[in-house]
Amino acid sequence: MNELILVIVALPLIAAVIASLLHEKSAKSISIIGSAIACLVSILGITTGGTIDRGFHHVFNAPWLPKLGLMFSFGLDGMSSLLVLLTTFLTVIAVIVIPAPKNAVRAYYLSILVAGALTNVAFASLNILLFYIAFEAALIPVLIAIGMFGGADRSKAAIQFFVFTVIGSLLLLSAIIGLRIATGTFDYLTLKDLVASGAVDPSLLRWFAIASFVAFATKAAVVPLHAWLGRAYINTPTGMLLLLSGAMAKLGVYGLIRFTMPLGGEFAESLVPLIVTLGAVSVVYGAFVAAAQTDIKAVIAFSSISHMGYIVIGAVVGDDAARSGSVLQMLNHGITTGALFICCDFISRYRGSRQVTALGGIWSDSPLFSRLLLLFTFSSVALPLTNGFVGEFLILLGAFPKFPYQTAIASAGAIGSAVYMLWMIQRSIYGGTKSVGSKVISLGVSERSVLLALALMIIGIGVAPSPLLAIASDNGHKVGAAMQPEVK
Amino acid sequence: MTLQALLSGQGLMFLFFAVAAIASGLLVVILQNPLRAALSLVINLFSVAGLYLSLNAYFLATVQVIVYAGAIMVLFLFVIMLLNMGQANMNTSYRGVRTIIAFSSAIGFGGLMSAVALKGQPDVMLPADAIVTGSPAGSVEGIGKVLYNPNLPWLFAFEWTSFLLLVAVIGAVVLAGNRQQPSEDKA
Amino acid sequence: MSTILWLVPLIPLIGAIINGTIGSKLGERLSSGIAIISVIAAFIAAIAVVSGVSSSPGHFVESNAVAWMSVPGTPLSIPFSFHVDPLNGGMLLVITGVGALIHIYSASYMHGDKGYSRYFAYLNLFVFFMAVLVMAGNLPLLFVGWEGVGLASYLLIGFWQEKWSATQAAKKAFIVNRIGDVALLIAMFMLYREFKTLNLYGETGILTQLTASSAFHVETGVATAIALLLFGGAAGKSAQLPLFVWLPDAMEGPTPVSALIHAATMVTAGIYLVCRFHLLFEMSPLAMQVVAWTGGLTALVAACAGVAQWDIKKVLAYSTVSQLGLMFVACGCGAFTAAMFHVTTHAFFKALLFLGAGAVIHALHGEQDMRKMGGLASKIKSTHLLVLIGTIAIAGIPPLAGFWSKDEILLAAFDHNRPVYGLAAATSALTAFYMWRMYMLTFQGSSRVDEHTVHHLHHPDTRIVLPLTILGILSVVAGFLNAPAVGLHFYSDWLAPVIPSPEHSHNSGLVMGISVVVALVASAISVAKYKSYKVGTGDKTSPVFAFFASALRFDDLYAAIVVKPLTAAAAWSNLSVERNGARGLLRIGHSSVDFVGKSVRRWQSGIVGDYILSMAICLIVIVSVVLIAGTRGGN
Amino acid sequence: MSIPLNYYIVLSMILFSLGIAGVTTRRNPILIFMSIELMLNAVNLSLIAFGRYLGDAGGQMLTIFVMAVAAAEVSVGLGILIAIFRTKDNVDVDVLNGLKG
Amino acid sequence: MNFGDIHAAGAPILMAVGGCVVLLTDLASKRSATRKFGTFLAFLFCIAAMVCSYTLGGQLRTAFSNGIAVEGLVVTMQILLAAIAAVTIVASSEILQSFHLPKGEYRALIMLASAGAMVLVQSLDLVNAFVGIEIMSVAFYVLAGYRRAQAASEEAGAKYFLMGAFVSAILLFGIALIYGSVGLAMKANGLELPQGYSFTNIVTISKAIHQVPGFGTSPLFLLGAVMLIGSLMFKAGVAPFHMVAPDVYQGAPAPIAGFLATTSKVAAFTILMRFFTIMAGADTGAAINVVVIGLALLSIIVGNTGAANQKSIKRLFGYSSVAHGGYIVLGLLASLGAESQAAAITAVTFYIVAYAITTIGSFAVVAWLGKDGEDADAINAYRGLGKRNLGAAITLGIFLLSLSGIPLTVGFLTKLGVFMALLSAGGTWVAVVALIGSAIGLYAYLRVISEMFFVDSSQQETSSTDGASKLIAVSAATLVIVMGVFPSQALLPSFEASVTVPPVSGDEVK
Repeated sequence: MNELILVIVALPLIAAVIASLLHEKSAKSISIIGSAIACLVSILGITTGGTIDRGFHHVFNAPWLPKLGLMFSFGLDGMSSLLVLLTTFLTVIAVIVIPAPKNAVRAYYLSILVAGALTNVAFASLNILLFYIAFEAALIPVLIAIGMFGGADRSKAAIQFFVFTVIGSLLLLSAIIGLRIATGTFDYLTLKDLVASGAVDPSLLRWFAIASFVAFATKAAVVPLHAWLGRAYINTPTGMLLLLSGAMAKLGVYGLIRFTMPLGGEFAESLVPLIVTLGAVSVVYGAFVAAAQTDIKAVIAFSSISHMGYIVIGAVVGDDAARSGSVLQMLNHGITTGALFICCDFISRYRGSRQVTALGGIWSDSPLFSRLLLLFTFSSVALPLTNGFVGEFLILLGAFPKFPYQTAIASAGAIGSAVYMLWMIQRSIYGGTKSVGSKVISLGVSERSVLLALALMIIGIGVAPSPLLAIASDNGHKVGAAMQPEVK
Repeated sequence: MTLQALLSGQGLMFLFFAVAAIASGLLVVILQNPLRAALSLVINLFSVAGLYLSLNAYFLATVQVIVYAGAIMVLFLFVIMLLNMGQANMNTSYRGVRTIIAFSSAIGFGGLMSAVALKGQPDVMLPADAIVTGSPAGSVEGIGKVLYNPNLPWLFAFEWTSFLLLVAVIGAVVLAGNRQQPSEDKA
Repeated sequence: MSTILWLVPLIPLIGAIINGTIGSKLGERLSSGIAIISVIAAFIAAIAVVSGVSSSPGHFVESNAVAWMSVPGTPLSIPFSFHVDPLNGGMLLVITGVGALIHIYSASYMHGDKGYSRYFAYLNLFVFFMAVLVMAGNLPLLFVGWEGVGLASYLLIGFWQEKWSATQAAKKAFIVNRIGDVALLIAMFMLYREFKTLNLYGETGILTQLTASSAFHVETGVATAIALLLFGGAAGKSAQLPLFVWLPDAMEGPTPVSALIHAATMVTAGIYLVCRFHLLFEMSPLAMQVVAWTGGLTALVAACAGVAQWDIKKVLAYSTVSQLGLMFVACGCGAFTAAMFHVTTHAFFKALLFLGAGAVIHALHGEQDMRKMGGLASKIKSTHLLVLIGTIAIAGIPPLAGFWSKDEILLAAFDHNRPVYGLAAATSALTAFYMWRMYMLTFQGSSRVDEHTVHHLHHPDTRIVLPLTILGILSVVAGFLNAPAVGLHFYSDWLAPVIPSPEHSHNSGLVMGISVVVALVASAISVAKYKSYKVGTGDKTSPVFAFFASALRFDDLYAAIVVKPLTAAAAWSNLSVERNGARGLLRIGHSSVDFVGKSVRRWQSGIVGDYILSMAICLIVIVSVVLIAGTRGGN
Repeated sequence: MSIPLNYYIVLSMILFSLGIAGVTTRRNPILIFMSIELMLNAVNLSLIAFGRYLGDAGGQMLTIFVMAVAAAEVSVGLGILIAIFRTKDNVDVDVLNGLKG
Repeated sequence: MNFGDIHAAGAPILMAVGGCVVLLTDLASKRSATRKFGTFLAFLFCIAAMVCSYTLGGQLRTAFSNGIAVEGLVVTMQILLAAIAAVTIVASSEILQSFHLPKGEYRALIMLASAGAMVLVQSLDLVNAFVGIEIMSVAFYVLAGYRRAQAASEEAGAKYFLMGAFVSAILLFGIALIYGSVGLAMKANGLELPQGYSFTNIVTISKAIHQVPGFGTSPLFLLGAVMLIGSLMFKAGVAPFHMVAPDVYQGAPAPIAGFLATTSKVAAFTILMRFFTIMAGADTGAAINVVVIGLALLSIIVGNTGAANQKSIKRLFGYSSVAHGGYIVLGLLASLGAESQAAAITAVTFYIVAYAITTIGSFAVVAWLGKDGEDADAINAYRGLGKRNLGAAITLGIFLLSLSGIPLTVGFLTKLGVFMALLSAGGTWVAVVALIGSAIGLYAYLRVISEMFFVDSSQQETSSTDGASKLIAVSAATLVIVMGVFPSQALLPSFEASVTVPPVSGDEVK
């Protein structure tokens, strides 16, 4: 039962290996099978079980390089189990919905499955070094996917993305090593207790807080560390983009909640106002930049800067409701943005363009698609009774008492999201068809069912979020609470 | 006292050969014509050999004269002739501006090191016993006894030196050897 | 009882879902039937609920709470829970009742449209959200309805997506509403910070705490801030200055939609919100002043705009805005009962007028320009009669509904806020003027309709006439629900448990007199002016008219001071910051690396002499460093 | 009565520096070799002087190895020199700048 | 001198003798016959050398009257050196064939160079070290210029020789100064020269350092030490003494370049490690620290930035070797700290081995992709390689990622080890600068990766004929991954052996 996470990680990898050995025809189906089973297993991961240690269940330990203190030590709490579920789910739909590029089918699926698996390792690992290794190794498949199957600007995008993110994580590495030398362990739970007991040198903790914040903020594309995002997202193939924007970007926020805050000591607490301000800035900035795009993929890409801003605020603000909200919002953002990117992929595939100037009249051709797209859009602008509202509402509600002004600014971002998303909708699906020779968007059974499933999730989470919130609220915030005893 | 020291027998030898060595060394560095430079290097070697004598290193002084000033310098001269660098058509002028930097750095280096030597060390004098009878190590016999003594670390290195020379020989043959590509290789 | 409470919103929702999913296969009759029946059912349920309210001792009924958002380990727990008391009970009746009528009307009006079932799905969806809005037991749920009706209005304004102007108007409506929504959201956060809850009712509810404000104290500053933010939300939803610009454009939607959403129900949500929080508003005089003045100014501005419209629907749209302004005047003067009362009567006669106008437009094959109408009185008699009733009602001529409700507002303003009273009086004068202008241009005078259309007039069928008639009757009699002058005050008694009845004012006679005179005079002038209107003989040339016609150029103003700067900012942040700034960061790193690399490679000149030289120099440097550091390190 | 060790050391250092000067200034490989020989001489001198003043034979032993090395290097060096001269008809090390950057 | 001594020096002796045998057989027999046979013979001797030094085991022993020492480190390094030599000989058959270069001499030179390196690795007396270095270097000069016909190779040889000769003069002077200063210091303090030791013996030096007060900071000794270290740094290609390295690696044929790059680094860094361990904890550390930090950071910056935007891939590897030299020096720096010493030496050893494998592999790929012996040197020749020759592209990609220290390759673990040692020695900001440097390096390597995978090209399929290089490259890549994932299973244990200074100093010093 403790080996759960191993199964979740291993299945896609095995599938990937088999798929890359067999003929291209069978690659897709095998990948689907592997990732789907992993997804089902990761649902089990949510249920508490297995060995339980300090708030984590399914705790699993095995040596990798004991000399270096590197262990295969995994464990899930509510937050990580949800995120693992999200990752596996996104992997499945990425494999199902997005067709692989003609020239290199197997390499494509390989990269996606490996990326998903490594991301899961990062989410589930209780050993900081293991987390770091997965955190950085997961970049390689992304690099390959961008570079090989990406858009026009792919080579530059890939290199920029890789180098930029690695610089951040290298700082993290130095901080991690520092902790190891000071405490003699990479084990997260031990470190957490040590730090909470104030046994670690504050200056070291300060360095850890700064370094890890830089690393994670880069990953989560917090302004001004978002510079890699634009070119990267626009050039990433949609299948990988689902994982990159849906799951991997969450690694940044996850890291903030899991590592920076508990292990950063008082200094991390003193960083909070800065982080919240940056989050609010990201919200507004992302909205402005998104509003200036004409490529719908770019609109969605920059909109996720805005959304990640909310999530970051909720993650660090130190309020339980807000933190749970931001965990839930990670899920929501994964689902909604994923859905939007999928739709965007359909549009560019059938309409032959992503430029709003060339689009229009989709509603009259393909009503179902358009209605779903409309639903996803309103989820993205956080309309009540969609998932987006619950997360953002909880985040802002929890953040307001501590940081009224930043929160007010962030709330104003909701106007911005309405502006650019509705503009995009109006230009792309309303009106009459512009581009000549554009095909009608016809959804196959699998595609239709995937989109409908996403729509159902959006509504479902919007109407009955409580179960998920109950899971999400179990997110290692005990330490956070310990650091600031007042709880409303 | 240093003056007296210089006026002693060893002192006069040192003075003479030192001046000669420095002067000839300078010539090696500045002379245009390779032939002349080579010859002044010979003079330098001779005077250094003389300094060896003043240090009771008789055997090495001999070797210096025979091997160095003899064989090696002849090799040099031979190559100079072979590539007939005798004439001044060969461009052997200095490196213009860099010369200044080079010389100044060299002088700086020398000054620095001399300063070190003088600053760091007290005046070390010869051990009293050694003045009367030169240390046996200077003689062929002494050298041999030390060099081939299995209980001293030199033998090992000496044996390996032979391999060094082998490498050198191979190298010289490979590099300078005027070889036609053997064609039967293709067969 | 609580189950019936649930029925009110859920039945329309079910109707919406049915029509939204499989409606296109059902055919017109069935889908419209489902929609109408669902709303009528909701209406019946609402009646049951309201009767329950009147019978219940505490004058309210509450539904059981179903979990929605709750975070374990935190006090935060937000359920789906409904609460109906006299205040929102009345509105519930109006919403479902008028809603039902308009559904019936639409069944005929939208006949033949290819989006027929979609239309009814949207309409039902709207009723659902509106019901949720007014019945909501806590603020987030209210916000659900609040943004939900915004969504429905977005969908319905943009119902004909092929029309660029329609989608444009829909987008505008949603965004302008969003601005208000954000204000409401922030108000919600502040309330949560102050009251540690978001429930409105119940022993810990915000309103309860406010009532026992002795137990709980909010300092005036905070109260003002919250009140103003709430009013910001209300101004967005109810089209007040400065956010009223979306409503006139919203006329792009089908006319019944304008009748239901943009006249009778949704736009009054703002007044409902303010009345709901009247205790909070009363805490802060400043907020009351702001509300009153905003209402007054809006009313006057919109009235001026109404005078200069040629499009029949635009006239009604601006009149709606100005009527809403009057309601806020009432709120600002503390006469919340009057405000709610005017909400009710206005719902009746404005819906009547819109539907009437719709009938006219329908009859003329979609012609909306009044310059192409005239002399229709004889041709479509029933419609003419009913529109006439509506006109009299809104013009404030006794004894019809409009007179009584408006009179109370004017009275309150007269008592509490003279300058605003001036605005309101002027507004009612202008109202009378432009309404009669509309009536005359449409029905009287010589016909300016082209021959072909005249001969093929659509004659309204019963599904159109029936709702009109009912609304007409209501417009006539509704006034007597609350006519203190003749000693009738059912309505204020009904609201008494929520809003204390206003004390009797001794100025009532005077004010009533003034308003009657004003209304009659204005009507007379208008009738005289437009008795025999010819195209071209007109005021459209004068700059003042043009200025009014463009609603005091508010759109251009916003385009200049809001839209343009923000667009520029977006472009700037995209080009300057994102392209050159953020990626410039990368470029800087890149180029600095290149620079160092270049110098390194230049160092590597390829000439061995240089290598040796640089090595020697480095050696010297190192030696000196070591000697310095070493000797220092040594001793 | 003898002269101090430092005299020899300083002398050898001067010779060494002269060698460095030659190596860094000359463009003719032959002359560069000669300058290197000069440096090696300086080393030998200092070794022998040290050994003498320490009364230790090690200095002279080292000197022998230095000579051997010098011989080996010279042979290889001259070989390379001839090879260069075969291809480029000009003995100037500055000509060897094909590999750079 | 007994069998034990011979056994202790067995590996280099076997290599040297093997060299002679190969040479003679080549002279004796028909050329065409020897092509395979000579390779086989040489390979055989390399294996023998490996076995011989493996049988020495890990515990410390000295031989030839303390001229040489043997312990775990030496064994590891000698095995590594023999392996490198064997691999190089196997890999070179292609160029030898296609340029009709004399084969016997070639193999003999490689084996002799390797022998010299082995002597250097295990030498305890600076005399032996010096002789070893010279054997190695002279062979290197010849090998670098071995392809006379090609101007680049010849130039590489000439430059390498000129620099090398100059440097060996400096080295000698350093040794002379150390000799003199140690001797004088011991005389002045009445310390006896232990029987059978010379003044140039590491043990004696450490004795002087640890027992003569103020000797560690005496100018004469420091001067000598700096000259020694500097010239060894030149052999290891550390900035600012790196300058000839990129030229040589670019000029020499790929297999030779790989051989030079790895062998010289292994030998030089091993002896440096030995030299540093005796300075650990002494007052010398303070002085040397400054220089070593400077050299390390300088070569990290120079190497990584110089590698950026290169046209020639061999040159890129040259600069990368400079950069990695810098990282290794950081490890050495850590080894100066008494408490971090063991970890540092393990880390450095692991680093050197990993670097050797990666570099050999990289150059093997360059040879593999070459057409009839000409290396595929121009980076734009790799454009679209992923489409044409996926295997080669992936192999090279693995090496590049490992060089840039990405997790799941051995390069990450090596860097990790070095940084752990460094940080425990307390060099935080040094570590951060170094990390930034490696990010820059990443940028340089990614350019090649993107050329291979991300850029489409119209180039045609390159028909690779060099089977040996292919084999070597692929197996090296596998090793890189395996060591990156399961180093404990692969190699790590043998690195527990740390350098120890022989007991003579052991009892007397401590």
